Formats: sequence, structure tokens, C-alpha cells
Amino acid sequence: MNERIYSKNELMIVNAARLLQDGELVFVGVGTPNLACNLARRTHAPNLTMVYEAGVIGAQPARLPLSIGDPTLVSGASAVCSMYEIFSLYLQRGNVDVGFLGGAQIDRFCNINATVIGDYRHPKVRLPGSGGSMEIAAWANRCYIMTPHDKRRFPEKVDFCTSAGFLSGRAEREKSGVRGRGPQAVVTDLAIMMPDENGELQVTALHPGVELQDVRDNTGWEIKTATSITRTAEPTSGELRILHEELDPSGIYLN
Amino acid sequence: MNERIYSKNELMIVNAARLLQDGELVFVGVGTPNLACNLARRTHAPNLTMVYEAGVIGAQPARLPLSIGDPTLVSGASAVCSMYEIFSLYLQRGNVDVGFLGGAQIDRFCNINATVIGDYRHPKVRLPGSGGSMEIAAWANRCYIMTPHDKRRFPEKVDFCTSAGFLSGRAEREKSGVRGRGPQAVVTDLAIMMPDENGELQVTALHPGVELQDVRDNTGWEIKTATSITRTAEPTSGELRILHEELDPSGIYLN
Amino acid sequence: MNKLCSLQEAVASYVQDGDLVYAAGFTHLIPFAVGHEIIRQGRRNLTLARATPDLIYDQMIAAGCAQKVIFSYLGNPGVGSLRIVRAAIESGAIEWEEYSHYSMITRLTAGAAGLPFMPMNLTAAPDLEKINPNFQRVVDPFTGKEVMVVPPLHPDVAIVHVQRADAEGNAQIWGILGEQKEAAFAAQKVILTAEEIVDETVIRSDPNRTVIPSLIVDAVCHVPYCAHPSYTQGYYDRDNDFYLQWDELSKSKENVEKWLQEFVLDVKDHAQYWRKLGEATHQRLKIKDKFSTPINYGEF
Amino acid sequence: MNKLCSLQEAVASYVQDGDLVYAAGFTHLIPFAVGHEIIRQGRRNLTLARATPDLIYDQMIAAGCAQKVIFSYLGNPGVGSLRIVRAAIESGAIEWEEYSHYSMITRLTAGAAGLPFMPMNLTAAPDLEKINPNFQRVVDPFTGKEVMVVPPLHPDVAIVHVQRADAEGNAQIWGILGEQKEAAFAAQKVILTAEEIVDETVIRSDPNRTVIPSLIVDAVCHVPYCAHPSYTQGYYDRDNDFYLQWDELSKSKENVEKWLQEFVLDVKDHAQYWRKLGEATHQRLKIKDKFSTPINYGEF
Repeated sequence: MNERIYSKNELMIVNAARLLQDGELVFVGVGTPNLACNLARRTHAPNLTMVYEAGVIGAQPARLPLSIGDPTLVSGASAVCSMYEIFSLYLQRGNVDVGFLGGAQIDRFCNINATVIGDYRHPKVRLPGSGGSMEIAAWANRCYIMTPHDKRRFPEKVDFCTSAGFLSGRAEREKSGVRGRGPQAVVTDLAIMMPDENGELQVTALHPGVELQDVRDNTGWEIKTATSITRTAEPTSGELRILHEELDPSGIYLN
Repeated sequence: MNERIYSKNELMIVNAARLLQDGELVFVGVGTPNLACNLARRTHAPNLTMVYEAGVIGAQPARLPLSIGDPTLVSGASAVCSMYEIFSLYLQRGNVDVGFLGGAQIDRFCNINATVIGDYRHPKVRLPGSGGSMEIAAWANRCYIMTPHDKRRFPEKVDFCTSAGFLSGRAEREKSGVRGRGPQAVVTDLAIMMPDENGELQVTALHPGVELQDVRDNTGWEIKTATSITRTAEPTSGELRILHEELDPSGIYLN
Repeated sequence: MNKLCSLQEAVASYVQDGDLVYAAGFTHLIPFAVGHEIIRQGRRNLTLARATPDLIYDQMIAAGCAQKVIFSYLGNPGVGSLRIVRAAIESGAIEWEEYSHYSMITRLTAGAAGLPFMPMNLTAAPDLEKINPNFQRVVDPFTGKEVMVVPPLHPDVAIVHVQRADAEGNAQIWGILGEQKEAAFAAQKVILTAEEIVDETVIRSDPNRTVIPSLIVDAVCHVPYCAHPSYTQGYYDRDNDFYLQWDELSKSKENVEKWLQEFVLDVKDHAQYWRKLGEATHQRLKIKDKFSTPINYGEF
Repeated sequence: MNKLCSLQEAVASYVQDGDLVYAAGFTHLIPFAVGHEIIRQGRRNLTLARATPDLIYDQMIAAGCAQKVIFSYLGNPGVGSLRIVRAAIESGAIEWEEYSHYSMITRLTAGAAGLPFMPMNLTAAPDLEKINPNFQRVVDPFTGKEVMVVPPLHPDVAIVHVQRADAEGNAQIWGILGEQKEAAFAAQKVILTAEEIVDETVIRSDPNRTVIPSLIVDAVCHVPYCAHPSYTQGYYDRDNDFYLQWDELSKSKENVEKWLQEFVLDVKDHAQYWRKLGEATHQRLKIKDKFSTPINYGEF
């Protein structure tokens, strides 16, 4: 049944999808998080409500959205509100169960940098900046981070903390009084990492065919491992079919 | 032409209407202020924009509105917004030229009481309270007060200051930093009173047939008079016709 | 998730003795049917919050449901005094807490946004601030000037009547919007009543019209004419005569009790209440159609 | 008052060198035609504010119109980097000031409401607050906890594209609303562009749909396809191909200059630009109709 014809990218998407529960409200970004959410909605979570920062609630995109404000998100959605409202009435008020985040750097304590590489005033690389991620990381009940796994993306400490993970440790986030529980998992194309009791990332699961050493080689610090590391289930042919035939037939984000 | 067949109430309405200028945006209440604004719009100020605290902008009521949220205000209006928006985007932002106010008591310095007669915690008479008037008095560029003229309504000092006139004098209002210029005139069924340089009301005009002593007899303090008191022009037959035939044919507010 | 249930069930499940209730709607869409059901179910010690208590709270207070009222304008709109609430305050029979319209709505807005306070500019009027400790001042760090701040209002339950909703509770409102959205988002629970329950495709054909999303709604009840003697834009007119009659009727405690017995307690539900009003009233409140120019969302 | 004028006149009258300009629209309704007209008229030293600078500010900055950019997400939406703005920041050629989306929109909301600041909850993320002094903290007098506050943003001119407006500037928008209303109310002046100029009876048939009232509008310009390569819900699709092409094209300064010359400077107005795009593009961006279910306001 599982023919092992899947990419590392698909492993990431499928495993992110499986973290979503039916009936939840998810603050979605375009690209791979969008694929993950739509996959979940077409498999185990038909009552997932998808909310986009552009102010769209209950989107049922008929085609693959190519931007966060794609018109296909609006036609047939259950509600549209202003940007101020989506961030205040939904996110800040505590109505968002899950937020998806990405970033150029994710560090040991799950902090995210989407702002600059190097010095802020004289950046080596200027990145897009926060967008909604500072608030999603803070106020969604829980967050997932999706990112390809390589050393540059996983430094021990981010150059700029755009969005809060656990700062210097779980206690610091808790002391800040911020409402959300923070990142629950980082899903990469190699593994799943989850914060331990101190908020430090540890490898909890490896994707099929991946060795722990692969993760170690691609992480910028000595990554901890959970007491028992599981192996994620292979993408099913059903999941792959939905991704390829229904969600991204042109392979824009899958390839 | 002018047959002197008009009531004291009509004198008040007609004179209030004449204070409005074409092109202005007026924050309107129901009852006599509504009649005054609609009269102005049908005479010298066709481009008056009427805004109601219920969130209606550019109302063109086809019938006499009997409440501040009458459906006739909505059908055919140019915009409807939430109550929060009408008070913030319009009033607080400084987009309202004129506000109309009334109240159970108006004092020497144009302060308004719409809250209680007597002690606040053990009121002799419990009145409706502020509604929107605290903010209208503060933030409209200018305000007019319409009220029948009698001694109980014009005490030297209000029992409760629901809405700011000039407090203890114009300097105190100015010191408060509040944006609107405050009440510009009190139009009663006897006279027009305007604040002097110190913010104290003085009689500036008498309606036809009214003597200064009538005003003195019906005001709770020794009211000042302007150096020269004018006499208001009689309501024209045109004004009276619009009021009776178009605006309030059943005489709900006129009688 | 389908949240359709009867109004009886909704009130039984989501309105408890002692709750802070916000029945929303500024003049428009006031959920009288829900107030009546709360009276029938004998709820006690409620705190009733509304910008304008209107007849709905006059009736609920007359029926003994409330221990406190929170408001910003205490009148019978377009008529005069709200006799029962007023008398209860004058006699000290009830607690009260009062605001101006904007400060009241600002509290709901803070509640809806999940903020610990919202600012408003100073109004120079000194007395409301003196008698209500929920007005505080904060110094603006950018200009050094003071602003007023008020805390959020979080009703235990908000009651919102709408023109149309789907079975999940996605609701569309037009005409005067008042503080419907803010009250719903600020509350812990939301009871939604609707003139019409429509298929979700109707809602999804015009997502910009959706004021309240399913997400925050706990119960959806189909209650035609729910707002009488208030009104529903596009469905039936305001019963201004009733507002005038109430002014007369509410002068006498006995008459009020008689009215409550006859039109609320002895009545099974709102459908029976509406029938009881009679054909002449139905005819008087009928309105002619006037449709919006449709808009094109496009197929994407 | 009739405020119709050509886009040339509107830009000449209401956009001055040195102005703080806010071209509104989140992905949707971005007023590219106005950006191009500003380039043609050679404005200099502008401060360009937008949540997402998008290609419109990439183009304006390439053309030398700006000395500063204020933003919350600096990307080519759905594609990647916004190369020209990014390079200008990396090289220090331009000043910048940055926010998160919510703090950016909160600044506009404060501006629109006439408030000296607006609060937002703490986010625990430390660094944005460190590098931008417009993030300050205030102690909530009710709980003793800290909140973040940001000051109002008051653009000199807001540019807002809409689906339909009447000649006075009452404008209706559907689809993604972004920060259109907030930008317009926050600004000193507003230039409105519309796909269609309609009779006021169309607007008045659906007053709840009006997002921007005439009151705050200074100029109304009829500019079909104004948003290309962005889109107008119900009118034409987003030109995703163009966004991809720009990513390639903007790798070379020379190619950008060539493009600006050909598609902006050598073009008289937006109608000519649209024609120049050609029939294939017009066809590709065409959409099928999908109308909203009309609603009944009732005759009252």
C-alpha cells in the first residue's frame, strides 16, 4: 500500500496535518501549513475551521491559494472581517486553538527569527519580519513550527527573537504572563522535535528512513533526545493522493 | 405672510435649524433636534449629513423617526456602522461638526445634568443618564442645547454634571484639553442664550413676543444679557409648512 | 456542528441564576423572546447589562429576575422614562452601575478584544468618573497627557438576535448593528436567535455580511418575531404603539403583573405570544420589501 | 459634493513631496495605478507605510519616490523576498520602521479613533520592542499588569481602492477588508479609486456595505483594474504570474528600470497600462460571476 514514493517535504506536511484535531480553529499561513490544514480537513479533521490573517474565517478554497489574501479564500468562506478584528477578536481574545509558524531561524528554546541575520541595524540578510507571527506565537493556544531541517535554520540562539518560543526556558515564558502555551512541536522534513519540561527542544520522533545522526548533523547545537524516540508512520497513499490530486496538482509547494 | 400661528415649541425648532450650516455633519437625536435638522436640510442646508448614535450616517428618513434606532433611518442611508465606530471614528476622531444636547438641568456655565435630581446614591428623581451626551458635549466641534425654558431646568448649578459645558468657566474647559469647543447656544422656547467670554450664559436674542423679564422669571439665576439683544425672525410659512406637512404631520413632537 | 435547539433548552442550559446577562441590540433586534423565556424559567439574581435597558429589562426587573442593572441610558426610547427600572433605583431595590454610551461600548470592545482595558479620550465631565471606579486614568507615554480607561466587560452570556443564521451559528445582521458583535465576542457563552435558519450556502454566498461566527456561538434558536416590540430590519416594524402603551401600563404595578401573567407566564413560547398579539398587530407591523443591489464575489 | 476627478488631478492635489503615504489593501485591492501615477509625477522623499509593502512599494522605491518605509511584513506574498526594498534596507539606502501586523494595524486603529494610543497584550517577544521606541508599556490600573501601547499613525494621505463608490465618495468594499477603513479614517486626506462609479441609490440600497463614507474622502477617481497585479474581488483575479515574474525581473536593477520606463513612465495612464498588458492577460484574469444572496432592508 505505501509505496515509499514520497518526498521529505511531504513527510513534513503529512506529519503536521496529523497534529491537528477535529473541530479546532487553526490560524493558517499559505504554503506548506495551508497544505497541512487542508489535508487534515480532508482526512481526520473535517470540522477544522481555517482562519487566515487577512481576515477570512471558515475558508473552503476551491483552488490552491497562492497568497495569504487569495480571492479563493473569500468566495465561499463563512465570514470575512478586518485585519484588526482577526488579530483582536480571534487571536488576542483566545479563540485560536492552533497557529502555524515558520522562520529563518529556530533555536534551542523554540524562539523564532524572521527578521534579520546579523545585526539589526546593519543586517547581513534582511528577512520579511514578523507579519502576524509575533502575535500567533504569543496568543494561539498552541503553535506548531514547520521548517526544513538544516544547520543554518537551527542555531543555538536566534540572531533576533521575532516570536517567542520559551525564551531562555519555559519559566521565562510563563513569567511573562502571555496567554498561549507556545510551540508544541517543530515538524521538519527529518523529525519531530518537542520542547521538554524546560522548554528545550528534543527529538521525539524520526521520519521513516531518517537516522538520529541525520538530525544531529543538521542541528546547530547538541540536540537532546527523548527517552524513547518513536518513528512517524509513513504517509498513506490516501494522504499522498489528496496532496497531489486535490490540493497542489501543479506541485507548487510539494516540489 | 407670517400669520403668527406658531407654538413656542416651533420657535425653538426653527431657531435651532437656522444655526446649522450647509455641508455640516450633525450628530442628531430624535424628537425636536431631529425636526430641526430635517428642517434645515429641506431649507438652507440641503447638504447637511445627519448621523445618529445608533450608527447611521446620511439618513434620509422617509417618515418621522420615533426612536433613535428607527428602521426608517437605515433604509436609504448612505452608511451604517457599529456603535463603537460611530463614537470613535466619527465623534472622537473629530469628524462631527455639530452635536445636539438636551437635559433636565442646564446651569449658568452650560453644564448639563441628565443623570439625577438630588443626591446620586439616593436620588429624588432618577433621570436617563448620559447616553451619548457626555461624549457629544466633549468631542463635537460645537454643540447646541435645545430645551423648554423654565426655572427648574435652569438652576445656577447642576446637581450632577453629566456633560461638560464650561465647568466653572471657559478656562477650566480649555485646561481640560478636551477637543470640542463646547456649547455655542442654548435655544429655548423663549430665547437664545450664548456663553460669554467666560463661558457664562447670556441672553442674546428673544423670540417674537417674548420679553426679557419672561426669560428672567424662568431662569434660576440672575441671567446676564448681551450688550445688544436681537429679536429672532418669526418662523416663515415655508418653515411651518415643512414641519407640519412633511416632518411631523401627526404632531408627535410639535404638540 | 449543528447547534440548533429550542429557546427553552438554550435558556435552561446557558442562563444560570446570578449570571451577568447582556441582551444585545441597540433599539433594533432586541431579543424580547429570550427575556420572556428567562422570566418563565424563573431566573433570579441576574445582573442585566445593556446600553439601553429598554422594555426588555423593565419587564425582567418587574418579574424579579435581577439584582443589578448596568446601563448607559435609562429610558423608554422615543417615549420617556423607563418606569420600573427607575423606581427600583429610586427606592434602592436594585443595584446599578452606569456609563456613558461610549464607555459602556468600550468596555464590551475591550472584552471582545481580550484586552485588560481600552482607552477613551477625556470628556471634561467630572461626575460619572467620581461615582464609578471603573473609570480610571492612565498617562499616555507618548504625549504625557491623561486618557480615561475602562476595564473589559465579560458577560456570562450574551443574547443576540439576528436576521439569518445557519445551523452552526454563523449569523448575518443588517440595519443597525449596535454592539452585537462586541457583546458576543466579549461573552463566555452566546445564545443566538434568528428570524430565519438558512442553509450554510446562503451565509457563504456573502461572507462579508457575517457578523457573528459559529465559533463563539453555543445555541442557535429559530425564533421568528423574537424582537417584538423591537423590530428586525427587513422583517417587521418596531411596535411604537406598544412602547407608548407600556409607558401607560407601567405606571401601575398591578397592570404590569397582569401583563406579565397574560403575555409571558401564561404563554408557552414566543410563537404563542405572537399569535396572541393578533392579526391587527401583525398587519400593522408588516413592511414592504426593499432589496439590496446584489454584489459579485466571483468564482475563484 | 461631487468629488470625481482624474487620478492625475488627485495625485497632483493630494500627494506632496515628503508626505507619509498609506496605500491600503491587504493583498486585495492594492492601488497600483496610484503608485504608478505618483512615480510619473516624480514625487520624492515620501514615507511609504503599509503592513505589506508588496510590489507597489518595491516599484515606488525603485523609482526613487521614498526616503523611508514603515511595514510589518516585507515579502513578495506567496513568492519570497521583496528584493528592492530589502536591498535598500540592507545597503542603508532607505530608513525603515517596523512592526508586527497587529501593532501596525493597531497604530492605524488608534489614528482612526482619534486616540493617543491603543493597547495590545504583551507577546513575550523582546526584540521588536527594543528596536522601535513606538512600543511602550503602560500599567493596567485594574490588574496592575503591563500592556504594550503604540501611538496612532496619521498618514498625510491614504489611498484606498474599492469596488464601487458614488461620486461623493461613499464606498463599498467586499472580500478581504484588510486595514482599508482604519487607514482612511486615520489619514488627513483620502484618495479613493473605484472599479465602478455608481449612482448613490446603489450605495443607499445597502448602507451596511459602505466601508468608507464620503465625509472623509477628498478625491474620487474612476480607475478600472486599478489593483493589477493585485486583484479586486468579483472583478478580476490576482495576477500571480506577475508576482512570480517580478521576482525574476527585480533581480536586475537594469530590468527594473526598463520595466518602469515601459509600463509606468512611458504610459499615459492606467487605461493605457491595462491595454498594454494585452488580451491574453485580460483573459487570464477574467473570472466567472458568483453573486451574493440579496437581503431585504424593507421600506420604512
